[in-house]
Amino acid sequence: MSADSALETITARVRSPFEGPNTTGNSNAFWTAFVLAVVGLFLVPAVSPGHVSDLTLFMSYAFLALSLCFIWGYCGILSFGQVAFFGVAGYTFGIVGINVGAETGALLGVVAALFVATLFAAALGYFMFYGGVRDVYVTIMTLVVALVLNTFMGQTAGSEWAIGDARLGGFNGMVGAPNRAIGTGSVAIDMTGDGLYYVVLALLIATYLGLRALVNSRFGYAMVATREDEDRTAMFGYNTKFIKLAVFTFGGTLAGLSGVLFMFWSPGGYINPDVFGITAAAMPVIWASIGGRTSLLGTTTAAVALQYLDQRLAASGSEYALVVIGALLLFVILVMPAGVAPYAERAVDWIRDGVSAKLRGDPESENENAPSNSEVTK
Amino acid sequence: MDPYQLLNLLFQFLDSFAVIVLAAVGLAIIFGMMGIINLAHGEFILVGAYATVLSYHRIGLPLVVAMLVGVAITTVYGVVLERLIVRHLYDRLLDSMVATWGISLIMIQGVRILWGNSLDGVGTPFGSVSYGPYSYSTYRLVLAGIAVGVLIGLYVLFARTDFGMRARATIQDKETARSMGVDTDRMYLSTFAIGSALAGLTGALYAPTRSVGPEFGQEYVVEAFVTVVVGGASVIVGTSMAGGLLALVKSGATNQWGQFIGLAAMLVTAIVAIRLMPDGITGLLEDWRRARRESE
Amino acid sequence: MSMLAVDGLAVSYGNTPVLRGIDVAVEEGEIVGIVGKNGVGKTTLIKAVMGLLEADAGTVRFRGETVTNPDRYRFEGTPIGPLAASVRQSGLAETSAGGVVDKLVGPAPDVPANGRATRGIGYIPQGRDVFPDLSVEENLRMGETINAADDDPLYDVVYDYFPILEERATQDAGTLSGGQQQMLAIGRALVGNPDLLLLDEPSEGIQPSIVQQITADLTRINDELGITILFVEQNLQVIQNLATRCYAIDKGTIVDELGPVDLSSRETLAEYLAV
Amino acid sequence: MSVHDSTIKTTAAVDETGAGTNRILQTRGLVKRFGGLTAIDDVDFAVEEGEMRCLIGPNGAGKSTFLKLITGRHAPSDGSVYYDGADITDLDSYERVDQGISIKFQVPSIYPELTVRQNLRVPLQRVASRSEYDERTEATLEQFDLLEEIDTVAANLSHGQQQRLEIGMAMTLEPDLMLLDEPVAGLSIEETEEIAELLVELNDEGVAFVVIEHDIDFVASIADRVTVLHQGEIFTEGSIEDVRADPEVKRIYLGESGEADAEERAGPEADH
Amino acid sequence: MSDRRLSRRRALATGLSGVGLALAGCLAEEGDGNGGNGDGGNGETTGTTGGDDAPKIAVLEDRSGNFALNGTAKWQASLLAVEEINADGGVLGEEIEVYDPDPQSDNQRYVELTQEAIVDEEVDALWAGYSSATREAIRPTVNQHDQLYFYTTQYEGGVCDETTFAVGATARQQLGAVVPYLIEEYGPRIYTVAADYNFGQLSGDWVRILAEEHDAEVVDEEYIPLDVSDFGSTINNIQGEDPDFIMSMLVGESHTAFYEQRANTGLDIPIGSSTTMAQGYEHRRLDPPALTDMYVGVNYMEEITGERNEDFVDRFYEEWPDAEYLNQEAQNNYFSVYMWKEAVERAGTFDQEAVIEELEAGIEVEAPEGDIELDPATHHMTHHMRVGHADENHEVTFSEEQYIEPSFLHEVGCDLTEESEQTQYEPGEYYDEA
Repeated sequence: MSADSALETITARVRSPFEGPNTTGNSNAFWTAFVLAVVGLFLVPAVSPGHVSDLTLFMSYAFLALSLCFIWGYCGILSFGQVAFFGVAGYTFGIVGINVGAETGALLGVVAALFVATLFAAALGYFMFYGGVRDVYVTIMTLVVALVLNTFMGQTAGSEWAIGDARLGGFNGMVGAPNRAIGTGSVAIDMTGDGLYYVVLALLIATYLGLRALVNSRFGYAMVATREDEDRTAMFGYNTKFIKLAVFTFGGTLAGLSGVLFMFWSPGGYINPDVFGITAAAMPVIWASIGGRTSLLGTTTAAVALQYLDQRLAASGSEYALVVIGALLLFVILVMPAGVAPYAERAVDWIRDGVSAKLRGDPESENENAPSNSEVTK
Repeated sequence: MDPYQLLNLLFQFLDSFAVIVLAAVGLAIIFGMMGIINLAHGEFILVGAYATVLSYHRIGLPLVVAMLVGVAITTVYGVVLERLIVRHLYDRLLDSMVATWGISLIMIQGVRILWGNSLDGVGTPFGSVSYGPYSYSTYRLVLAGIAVGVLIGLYVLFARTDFGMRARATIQDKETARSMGVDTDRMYLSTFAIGSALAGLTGALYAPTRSVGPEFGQEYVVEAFVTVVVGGASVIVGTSMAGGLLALVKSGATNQWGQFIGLAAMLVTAIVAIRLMPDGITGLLEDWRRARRESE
Repeated sequence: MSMLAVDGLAVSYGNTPVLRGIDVAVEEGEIVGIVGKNGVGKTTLIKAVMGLLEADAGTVRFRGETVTNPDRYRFEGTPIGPLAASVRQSGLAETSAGGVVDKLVGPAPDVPANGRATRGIGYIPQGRDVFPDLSVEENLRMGETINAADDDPLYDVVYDYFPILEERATQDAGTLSGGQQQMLAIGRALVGNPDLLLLDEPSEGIQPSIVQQITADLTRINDELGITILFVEQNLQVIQNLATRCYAIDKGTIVDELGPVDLSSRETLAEYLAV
Repeated sequence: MSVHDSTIKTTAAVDETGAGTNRILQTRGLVKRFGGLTAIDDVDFAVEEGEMRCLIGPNGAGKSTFLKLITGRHAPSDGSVYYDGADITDLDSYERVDQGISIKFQVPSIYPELTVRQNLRVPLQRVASRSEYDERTEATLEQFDLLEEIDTVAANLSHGQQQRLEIGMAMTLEPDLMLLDEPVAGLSIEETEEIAELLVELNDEGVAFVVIEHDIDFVASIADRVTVLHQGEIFTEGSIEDVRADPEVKRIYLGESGEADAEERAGPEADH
Repeated sequence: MSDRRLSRRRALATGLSGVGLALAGCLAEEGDGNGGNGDGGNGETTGTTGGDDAPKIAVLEDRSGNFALNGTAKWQASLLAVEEINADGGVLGEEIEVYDPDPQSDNQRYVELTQEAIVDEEVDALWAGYSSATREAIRPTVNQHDQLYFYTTQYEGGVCDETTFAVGATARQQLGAVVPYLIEEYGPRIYTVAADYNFGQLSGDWVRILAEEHDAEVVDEEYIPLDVSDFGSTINNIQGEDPDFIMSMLVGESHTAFYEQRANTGLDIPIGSSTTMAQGYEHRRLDPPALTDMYVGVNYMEEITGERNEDFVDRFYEEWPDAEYLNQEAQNNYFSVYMWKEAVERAGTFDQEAVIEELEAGIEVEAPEGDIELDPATHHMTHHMRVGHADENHEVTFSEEQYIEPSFLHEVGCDLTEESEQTQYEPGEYYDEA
């Protein structure tokens, strides 16, 4: 009994930074399921090698989804142009990688890509938030930025559009970023196949947990408060412009990371201006809306699930594939306005209540499953 | 620059102005009055174009009649969609974007399934005006006239009629408007119908100038959104001023440095305009108006 | 026949009941107040009478016509089996073959807020809520529809009461001061010559001098135009100066009815305002 | 400006109050124009440390605007704001909060979708460490009689509870100067009395207040001094008794004679 | 590759043989029903012959999105070829399965589906993509797996890749047919209007090279972003220059508006092109006289005369009665499927390396456009090039055929039989004029 409670204290302590009212899933049951899911994902290459490549790609997109969830769901900034940072990072990775070459090129490429994406987001964020651009205007402005990049990169076909050895390639895209391995000197990590899969998966889990900790931290509260009421929050002494800038900038970094991981997946290190297009730009918004924009896990899952579904429908060759996707979006928005996550959570609660009702007489287990709001903030 | 080239510039400006205004005005009404961002706006234009071309070719109606049919069908289509879907999205700005994106996907592919990848073209009427070595499509100049006419018509509708007054009251305070006897539900429906009709008109008018296929509407979307945002809250003033500004930049830059620079210049202007005028041109005008009132 | 009769009105927000069966009757020509402290449901009552909130139960009758009737919801889908034929004959409902109520034919369905306005109820919301970007004149024109008898709009009367509105006719209503906006809100409801005026806290946020003035104006409107008034108020002075009769409301129910004698007693009133 | 405005100027007693040593807040020549409207016109105003000052005046007199100039929500068109002797005119809102100014807005401005606990956490985490959160949250809620509602979503609180919560949140920051915009609007008499007691208690602890309020009885129950604002200018300043007794104030604002306010009817601006 | 096949097809098409008719009907049905899952129904029939090793090809062509207009016919013609082959006994006695998802004109989707085709479906040959951007998007994947890949669109040229067979006509072949012809007919002053991306810019380079070779001059050139559809300023610019003819390498639906606007403005300067009519059948879709005096260099159009082509067209429309047009690329898909079959049969195996070896040994095809030949060194085709001309009623006539080799890659020294490469050469690197 005492060993049990000691164990409980330890798990509670381990869990506590990741929990709080700003995230859903703050119970033992959730974490058990989470650990099982992670274990399941680690087993995929062994169990179902056919899904590794697709899952790698979709999980790379998940960082883009997380970036939007972070800035939109938690700070109220709806960027319709997160792909701008994705694409800028991808191109930067390619340009640096091609010029430096090999594993070192990939390493420098990653560093440079994240740096440039972050800087770009910071510059754009400063331009917008310190200039009083708000709400839906932020949304449209970010979209226009992505479209400008789309237009611009599309016409860089000529040989004059080269940075060092890297030809931008216009509409046809840029090819040849070294993406098979990353490292320096004699140390290199294989970034193909299963190797890449594990890298992306580990990063995704780390990012997810990191964001959970972040949104439940002091800064997380400041973000949420800014989302809820910017003026009020400023009157508690928070520099809300800076908070938005910081959030947007970090969102840019995450989107950039997504772009970099995409480049590692992309066969031949290929990228083209479609990444800035309006279709690409809409995808993260759709993931977040469907998954539930205030749920990190919901958005991530929606990104992977929707990309998978989308691809399967396309692979079926049916002419109704896009009709089905469109209808699904409509259905979710009309029937589940806050996205699937809150409903999923409610369904889980309902099932759990049913189970704990059956287990009645065992107060221990009931206690454990009780809504953990109060337990969390302690 | 010789006078002929000035005339070129003027015509190109009018041409851009017409495209931008006609593409944007329906969207502006729906966005400005109802807080719905209709990402399927391009597909409303598509409906107008398809209805026009199909009734012209398959039924054999005269072009003008076919265009009216196009407008009518788009209006009906808008009304049906409003009843079924859009009215659940009022006051849900961002959700409306995702839902209408879904509508857009369904419509583009639906049109493709129903009528294939392309419709037969309808020739552009009227021929051209010649001046010196140059000529310009008369029809496209007529479109500029129609664009101005639409703006004036809307101004009259919204500023001078009881309907317009009620519509504006509904936007400002829906609940109070209802308690003043306004059937706000019907008001929203009418507004959406007007927005749809204007989108249909755009489709009908441009069907003879472009190749009509399922992606027809997509060509207008970017310009429409940029214009609406640069224009700001007031539909008519905002759309015409933003249309004027963007058309000037686009046609001027295109004339001087080619199509790519023209397109890029327009987008960059939009970004700068939003940054300098977070409430759009209308917001800026509002400040001027207040300042003038002060000096009186 | 009462001008306004509210019977057993119940309204809730989500699962939280706010009104739990309110009975109120207002006779023609009366000025009736609803008093009670904050959060007891006064505004909810006014809005439900106006039709801006949906009632869960009970009815609102205006000049004898039932404008709200939540009961109609209860019968749809109800199996009535052998009674089906007689129900159908009664003309109250359509029934399907299985003896299930498909559609209620009568009594009349809910009249929405705009329908109640056109039947002659003028509404002056809490916080005035003039249309800020409409001109003063347009704001008044918006009120023309509150007109059961299709009389000519009472611009002369309104401008006589509130001359400032005529002076500012072309100005945007949003540029008026708070007191002027309150005058506009009253003028707007008045212009269509309504039978009943509903006022929601006319004194809130208005400086005391203007409050007194508006109180006097309302008395005049009632006196000269014979318009019945039902108002919600927390300001003790306004209640005393304006009301001929009062209902005290607490926790969603009517707890007392106050006649002139009670109203003259500051203590009795204060009790209900600060229960 | 009309004739009687000049008489107002003579009755105004802006800098002749004699106080001058411990001013926590002072404005000099403060002007705010919105387009054509001059909302605040050359206002010199000062509050002593630990003072309880009430600001009254007709609607549209510029009271809320004035508060927003002090908090930095609006930038003044002209003039300066001093806090604790330092010029804070160019500081951002949040920087002024760090100096010790706190505000409660006119419309209850809480975070409606967050629980009471989460609401309090926002200001709390600026001044307390994680381990103190629960203790201090409960202490504050105890003080503001909201302990039972600790896990209620703020939108579901009653109006009075929301008002109290907002004051509680503002007080959490332990300000030296607290600005309250209509703290008892829409409250019952009982609640109003409670708030009055609370403010007096906090004031006794040394917090200076600037309170905008219409409820003259409430003002009388708390104020050390009262400033009357009219048409963007300081009309008069003094004890509540003096102000109440001032016939001009009665005429423009209190209106106890019950006579019509001719000026308001004709419009306050002099251009008619 | 023999007359035997063609005669059998003719029998099916005309319904002379009762058995053949029944078979054809059955196949057509299956083809229709299988639009969505090409491997579904066939899986069982081939199960008896080859089990999991049944030969399979991937046909990734767009049936939705931007390029559906071009891609649909490519997909239809590929399936037609496969069905004919299967009806005729298959390849090496085995029926061919088809993996044919719809990439929806999305390059990212192409990459995913190409991977799936190669890794999961283990296809023996791949046909994929309309635009050169698509080709470039999937070529790394193709190269990574040494996948035999047929790219069938007419394109800018220059791809020299060991496993890729670019069987469409190149810019040099098309423009080489039409530019000299127009210089001869109308004069030496050329105005180039082209899509502002790789294809357009390289084609513009080729116009300049060809102009130089024929003592003509490009007086100005304009590159138009793909989503531009208002050409007022472009038309004014052309009028200002008053060239002898215009070379248009405009691409996509937006650009089609240029022709409408040209006609409406009364700009009657003739136009040469490598992109109109043969792919997007503008002469059918646009209202005459939009394409008056449009000259296009093509290796195939539905309208070319000759019994072999008429027969092909009949079979195509019998299989796909709702098809909109049988374009140049569709023909390329069609003949290249037969070309692959021939190579497989010569190799006696589906093994891709062996098949490529056979292809590189030189192969001749009786294509609907005429008898053509694969150039082993460059993996390109020697095509029958024609200049198609549309009159004011959009009636198309063809000038005399020329047999043009893919010479550019020879000039740059691409010889895949000698040296493995995976590059794309550009004219700018070899010609001063470009």
